[in-house]
Amino acid sequence: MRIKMFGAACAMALVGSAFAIPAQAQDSIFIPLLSYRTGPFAGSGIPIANGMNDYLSMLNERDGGIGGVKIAIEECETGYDTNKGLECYEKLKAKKPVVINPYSTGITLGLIPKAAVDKIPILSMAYGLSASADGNNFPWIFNPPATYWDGLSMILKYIGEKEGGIDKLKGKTIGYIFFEGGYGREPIPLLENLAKDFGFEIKLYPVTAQEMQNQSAQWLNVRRDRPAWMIMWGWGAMNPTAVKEAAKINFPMDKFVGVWWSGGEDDARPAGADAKGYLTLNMNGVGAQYPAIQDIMKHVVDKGKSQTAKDKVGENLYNRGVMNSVLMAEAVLNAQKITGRKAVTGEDVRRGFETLEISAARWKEIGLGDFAGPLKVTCANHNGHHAAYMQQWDGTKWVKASDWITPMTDKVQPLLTAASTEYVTKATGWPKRTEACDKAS
Amino acid sequence: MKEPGATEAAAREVLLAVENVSLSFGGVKALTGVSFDIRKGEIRAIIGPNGAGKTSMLNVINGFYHPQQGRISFKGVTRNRMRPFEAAQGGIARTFQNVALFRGMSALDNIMAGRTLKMNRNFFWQLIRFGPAAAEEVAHRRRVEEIIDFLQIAHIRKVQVGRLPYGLQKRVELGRALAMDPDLLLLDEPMAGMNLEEKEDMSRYILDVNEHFGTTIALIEHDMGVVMDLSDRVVVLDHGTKIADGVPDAVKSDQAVISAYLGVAH
Amino acid sequence: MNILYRVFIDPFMQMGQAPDLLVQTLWEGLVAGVLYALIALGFVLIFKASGVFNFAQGIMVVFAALTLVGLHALLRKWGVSSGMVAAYLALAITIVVMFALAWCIERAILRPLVNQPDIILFMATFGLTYFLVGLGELVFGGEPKSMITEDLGLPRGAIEIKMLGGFVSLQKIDIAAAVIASVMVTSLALFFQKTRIGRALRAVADSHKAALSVGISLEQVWVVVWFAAGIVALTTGIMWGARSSVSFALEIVAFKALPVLVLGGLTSIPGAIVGGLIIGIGEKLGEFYWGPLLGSGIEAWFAYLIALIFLLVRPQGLFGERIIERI
Amino acid sequence: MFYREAGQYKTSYEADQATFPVLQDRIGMIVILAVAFVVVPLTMSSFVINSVLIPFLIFSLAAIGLNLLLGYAGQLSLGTGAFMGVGAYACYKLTTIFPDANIILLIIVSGFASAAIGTVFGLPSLRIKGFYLMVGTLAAQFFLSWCFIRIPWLYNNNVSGAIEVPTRAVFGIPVSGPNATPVTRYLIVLTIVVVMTWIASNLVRGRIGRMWMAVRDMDIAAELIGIRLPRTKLLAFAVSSFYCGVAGAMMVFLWLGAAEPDAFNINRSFLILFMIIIGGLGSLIGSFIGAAFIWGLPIMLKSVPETFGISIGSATLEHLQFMVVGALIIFFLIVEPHGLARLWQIAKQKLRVWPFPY
Repeated sequence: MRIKMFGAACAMALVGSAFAIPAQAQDSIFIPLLSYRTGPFAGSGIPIANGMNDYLSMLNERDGGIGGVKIAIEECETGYDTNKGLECYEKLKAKKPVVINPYSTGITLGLIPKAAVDKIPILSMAYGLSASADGNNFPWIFNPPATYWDGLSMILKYIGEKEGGIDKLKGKTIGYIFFEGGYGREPIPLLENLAKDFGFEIKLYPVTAQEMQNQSAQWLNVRRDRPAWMIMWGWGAMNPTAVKEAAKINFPMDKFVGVWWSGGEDDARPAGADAKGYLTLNMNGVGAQYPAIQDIMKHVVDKGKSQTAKDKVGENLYNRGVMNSVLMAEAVLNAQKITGRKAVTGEDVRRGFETLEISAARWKEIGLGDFAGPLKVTCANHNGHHAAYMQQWDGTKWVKASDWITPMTDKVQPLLTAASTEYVTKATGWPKRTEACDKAS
Repeated sequence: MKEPGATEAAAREVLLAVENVSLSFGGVKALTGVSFDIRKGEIRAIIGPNGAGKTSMLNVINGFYHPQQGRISFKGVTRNRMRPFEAAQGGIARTFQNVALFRGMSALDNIMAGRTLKMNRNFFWQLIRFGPAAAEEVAHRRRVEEIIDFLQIAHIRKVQVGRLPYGLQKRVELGRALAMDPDLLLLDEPMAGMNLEEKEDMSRYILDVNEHFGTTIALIEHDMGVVMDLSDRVVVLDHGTKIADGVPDAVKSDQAVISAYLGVAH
Repeated sequence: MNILYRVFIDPFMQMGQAPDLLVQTLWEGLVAGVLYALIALGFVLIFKASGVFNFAQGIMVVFAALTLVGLHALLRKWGVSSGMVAAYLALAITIVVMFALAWCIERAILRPLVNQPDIILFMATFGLTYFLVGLGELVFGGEPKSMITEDLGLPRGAIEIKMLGGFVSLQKIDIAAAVIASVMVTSLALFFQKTRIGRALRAVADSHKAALSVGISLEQVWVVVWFAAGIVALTTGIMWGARSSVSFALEIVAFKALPVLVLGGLTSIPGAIVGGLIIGIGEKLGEFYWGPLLGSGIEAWFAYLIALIFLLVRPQGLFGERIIERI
Repeated sequence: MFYREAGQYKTSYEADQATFPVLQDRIGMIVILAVAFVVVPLTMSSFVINSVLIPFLIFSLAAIGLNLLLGYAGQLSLGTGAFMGVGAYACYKLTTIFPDANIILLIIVSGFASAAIGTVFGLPSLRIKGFYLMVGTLAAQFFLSWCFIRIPWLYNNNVSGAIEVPTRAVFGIPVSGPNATPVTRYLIVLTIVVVMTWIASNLVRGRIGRMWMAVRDMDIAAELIGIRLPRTKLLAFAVSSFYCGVAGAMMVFLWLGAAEPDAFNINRSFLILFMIIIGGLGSLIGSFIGAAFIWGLPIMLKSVPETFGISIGSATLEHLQFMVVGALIIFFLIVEPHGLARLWQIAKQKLRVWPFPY
């Protein structure tokens, strides 16, 4: 019996020591990165994680951090699995992170209620809960630069333009192929509204997680229904398969448009020349020509301090990761300005985000001129509903195919407000916003 | 030894009557037009060479196989398609040629499982195992311990039966059948694979069961000595048909039986 | 009434109105079925010989394809100038790797676990799955890779046949898949019919003990069978990889083989093939003609439904041996 | 020497049939419960409670559910994840319809929804067995997953397609939602798990448990001693799904706080299956040990390099962790195919005779 007790005590001591977390020195800013370099979505997760990591490392190497304070970076592997993501969060929480990037809709949803309690802002850049754009109800959540609803309205604007006016859509059929889940289903209400408003017909083609690589039935349906345009909300292995299948049924690739998460190089590359003409939205520049990215090359990649292969630097999703890190770095910088403190906390960075503004000039200053559109987040509007542009696959790489397209805010806003109110009413006892607003610095 | 009882038995009421039963699998005939009866309180043996259809006969009796033709009446009730659990409810218990114990359970649990039908505290009492359910468990445990004592297997009560030697497994299986307090006990080769000593023990248990509890027994056995000693009446099957039926001495001298066992061509 | 019409009449009218689409659907079903059958074949081979329900077959597909593509890239980097040479060299090395894998599995898993209950062996293959996922990602990385279709000399593009008032498009790679699959099945059948080791395998499948008693080495048979399953996995990996890309998401195709397997019977090679075709074609027809009634996307469970209905009629599968209960 | 039952005579069948017939086991259990109810909430960090203990307990309960079905009644099912989902969605609907009802009660009640669905999907077990049945239950898994996405009513038409847990208070203390403290949630989970484990142990030791085991070990013989196979099997499916349903409801309401349909996918089913096979089929303690092993091992492994100050990329660590977990699964199966619970028993046996070898 005593032995059993002793054993139990030993086991507990072991557990305790394993979980003992070293106290975080206060002379650095802790930015954890939830990433997924494993699992079925690793293909998209790896470049994003690399981009995020490398930009922050570059700031450390080149500038000694942000405002002179070193950034402590720690990756935590989620495998795109919500449970593991929450585990990461709980573990990282103790080290006082100033911001969290969940990088999965599921994890974001799990963290949204916790953010206000734990005082850690969440940056879900162009994913997560669209309704969280409403800063009055979601003071701790930020999802710039655009929501999925914005994205859909931009795609329809583009389609309208190509058809010679949005009213020309009347009587046409538009197909929507999507990842069966919250992410892919979210745009449907707006799509239905727009279909009513503009008089076009929609056809839905869901793809379940198990069927991501087996879409021949969906595309046969497309062949039967002959939609004039196809819109895709895909992720992971669903994207390259869809592109290949579209080519297989001779669907005109220049009438096939994906959201910004369907625009990785690896999504189009397996189909190669067959994918020529395929369009996707994008919010960041592609390529390594930007000075800041050259700095990453110089200070990080060339010195062997990165996991990135040289030829992958500057790819679309890599640059998406860079953009994500720029937003964080700018928010931290803002927070330092507002509070006058160098080692900022999560609460400070929340204020930093609420006053975030990156003008074209500022982008240039960062070394990313023309990389992304000007971006502004306010107290009430945590998204900004910014413009995106269309990029097109030329057989080997992405090229810019349109100007910046602004979303149809009038169509999106009512849905957004409704969704935000609904979330708050359903979650009884949702805290009222108590955080004061700062003026833009 | 049992001869006087034989005539006595013939006068008792019929517990089970098999009438003109035929059974076939696909094209293979296992039983053809077999009729016999088992009377209350007797020990009835079913013998015959390998493949004679003895086990099939038992399977028909306790509802595991359904004969294509013929009728079976038990306690005066005739049922055409009896499910095995209905046979059990009616009071037919059974042991098997190749021990069919619940290998993962202890000897005690195996025998307790034989009491399943007798236990009737509902599911919700079972959940909390308190009051009526616990009392019922103890009451039945008492009966099971009697059987354990009777079979002299107290020492292996809590041993998983899969690990027991064959002879003891056979005994536990008998215990499980006895736990059902059956009216009719079917024993399929209860002594197969046993040494002389074990056979003697088993014979004594069978006789004791018959005498003390008054249980009617039908048994299949290959050991002719055992059969002739134990049974009141014998029915002989060969190639699925009945070739003889009567008291052991009569059967022993029956020409058809002798040729069947010696393999004389028909 | 309307529902009945939409379920029982409308789909058939559609078939009649657009026969070219019907033919196309059947073809897609056939191709998918061939690939399902290939995965199921890997399962059956192993189940027959070692009684292991090998869940790792799915990851073996990924692992084999990754090894092939990874080695190809490596060889090119090391200066093999011709893609074709590199591809076939990589193919040869991959085959060796699959053999080594089979040998290791026999040594590390099968031999120590011989005579354990089915469920334990089943579980062990999960351990194997975890291990191979980790190993594969560690060595080759998690990024999706393109299959080296051209370098392997596999055809690209499609043949379009004008027929029945429309067109039917047959992907050359799909035709190749069907041909290679049938060649593979035939040669496996020949191998098991004609060679000594093949006869040994059949003996083992019937009874381990009997095989041992006539001097057949179980270990040898197991290595051969797992190796054969590895080759089947490699073929499957190449074909699926060519259809989309080579990544760990491919692992889920193993779930596609399960209904095929029970439909055909766990121990029957013809069952795996016929089952694969039934599931493949049934699933595509179901999704295409009846799926829209339920808002599409029913493929995820439709195959299981088909299998379940078959099982309720024949609990041992189409070609499985009839289970006669004895006591 | 310390663990010895010699001298503890049982004078009644009641005593022999008690939950813990051996004195030392009784004391041990009291100590464990005292630690779990008192020491842990006072000493453990919120990370340990939130990410280690709460999920461990919830998965243990689900593992008990599957163990009742597979370990005791012998029916191989891979629908666990989906049945957990049914519980979670049922609880979500119930708390939407009755916002003022006690959420703990609703969690339990939602188990009944799961039990009903589980019984329906248990019907094929009347006809098919073994791996064939396993594939049959996969139909339930995939079909129910599909329903969780396809029936917007289930998630109250939320645009996110996910369940978002509202704050619910019991006696004025928030129990679910962001304001519930980890300790509160932990204590509720612990209480439910302890009570349901006790109930499970009652069931398996009584008539019903024997009926299940009889069906598992030899269904034909079971039928011949008067057990009705269909009822017994379906009862096993119902009880098992009840446990899984409660575990699923707790998973969303007392642990995750929000859940996408993906939380109840096939991988969840496999995870629970691993737990009971590694822990020990037909052993309630095994369910706990298995859950601790499968859930705790990766977390421990992750912290190993950190403890020793080695820095490895998070991805590499994950890959290595996969390999180690895989290898350990195989290793433990080889060492003890009957599960870790059997090792525990052997250890007890050794203690009993210590210091003598036999």
